[in-house]
Amino acid sequence: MRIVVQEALFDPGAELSTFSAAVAGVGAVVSFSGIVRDDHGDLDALEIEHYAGMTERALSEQATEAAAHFNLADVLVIHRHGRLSPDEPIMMVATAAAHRKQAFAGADFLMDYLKSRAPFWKKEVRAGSADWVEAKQADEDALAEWSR
Amino acid sequence: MRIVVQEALFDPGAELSTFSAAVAGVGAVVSFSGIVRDDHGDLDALEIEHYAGMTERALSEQATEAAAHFNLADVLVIHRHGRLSPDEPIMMVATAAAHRKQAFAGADFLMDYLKSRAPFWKKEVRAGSADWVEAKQADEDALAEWSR
Amino acid sequence: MIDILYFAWLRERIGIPKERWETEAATVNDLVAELRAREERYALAFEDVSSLRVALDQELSSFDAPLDGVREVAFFPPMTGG
Amino acid sequence: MIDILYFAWLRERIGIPKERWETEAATVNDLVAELRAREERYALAFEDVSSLRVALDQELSSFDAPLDGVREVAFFPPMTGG
Repeated sequence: MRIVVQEALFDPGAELSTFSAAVAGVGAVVSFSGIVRDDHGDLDALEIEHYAGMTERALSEQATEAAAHFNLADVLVIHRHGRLSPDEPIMMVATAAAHRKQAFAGADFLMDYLKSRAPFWKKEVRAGSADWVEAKQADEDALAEWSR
Repeated sequence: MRIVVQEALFDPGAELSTFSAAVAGVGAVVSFSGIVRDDHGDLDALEIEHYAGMTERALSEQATEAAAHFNLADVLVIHRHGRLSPDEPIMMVATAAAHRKQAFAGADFLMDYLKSRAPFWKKEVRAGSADWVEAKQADEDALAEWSR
Repeated sequence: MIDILYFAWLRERIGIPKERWETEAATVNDLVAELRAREERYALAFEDVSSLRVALDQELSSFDAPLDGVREVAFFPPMTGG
Repeated sequence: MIDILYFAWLRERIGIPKERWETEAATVNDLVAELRAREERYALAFEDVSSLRVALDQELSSFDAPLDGVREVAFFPPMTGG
């Protein structure tokens, strides 16, 4: 299991290669990567604040829980903080499991967790404005689905 | 959209990098890659037969349908045929969408389709035996879930 | 004349991947009945069509589908891709 | 003495990321009441606690949780990671 919280840029493809090589023979690997969107062509940067003391521990706990629950052979979580430019990767999750449905569900669940429970806050910086991104009810609902 | 049916080995990480670069700014990218499993340590090779005339066209149709249904900005499908060794990648699917749930659902659906409807047949070659892999009812059921 | 293709264990049981066949069969089921009557290996291969799938001109179809204008019929076991 | 941490717009409104605070508050809600009473900027920042989250010693918690033995309290808006 590898949990990384960093400012530096990373390459999701290269990370997937490393992750896959380490779990060779496991059968199914699912990855998710999120990219900084600039829907209106006016975004200067995305600033991500995090709770340094809590982040890695909270992510590790959640990844461990997900691994047990979904029978994952391995989990990778990378999440950036600091100042990001449009089109840069923000974060990625990768899961490996014997069966594809487990790998899919594990990655999907970890994303729902990251959206609503990992201590990160995003601010969109544009010319003349800087706005904190508001949490979405849909993300809360998505997470609640897993406990149904 | 890129649909590839090939004998040659490929690198899922490198393919993810290429795919992600082409959809920069789309927001969410999900990939699935399947690896040749050797659960009992006695597999010499996995032989994959396919229906050459039908495969690429069937995959393209399905990818187009999935793209429309799940609002995917782009789809990648790579599937190998011929003789594969344990731990080699068999196939991969990648999807890009504005929202993560769409990217997850699109990739999950395409995998269910590939398992039960794409014209590939697997044979496991071991010392002294060669057995066609039997289709699983669970795979049929998984595909049926999407039409509920 | 139609082309008939066989895949996976069906190809191995029949012993050839492809053949041309002169037929007046109206449906896939009629064609299967013709093939069964040809030789023991066909009779065995097509013993249980519920374990087989069929594609007409490279589109998945069903055993009661008509063969009007069809040029290529493929028989195979359930697919195991992915 | 406890450490109190603020993140995102809460940090900006209060104007500092962290402070030490002497308190006898029994619960998070009691602590919030103390902070509100301090200054206008705290009163405004904590106006609607339903829009806030709290972590005690780096574990997500609730506003009615006791503060016994807690050394670090963090207040922040709903998270927006991923």
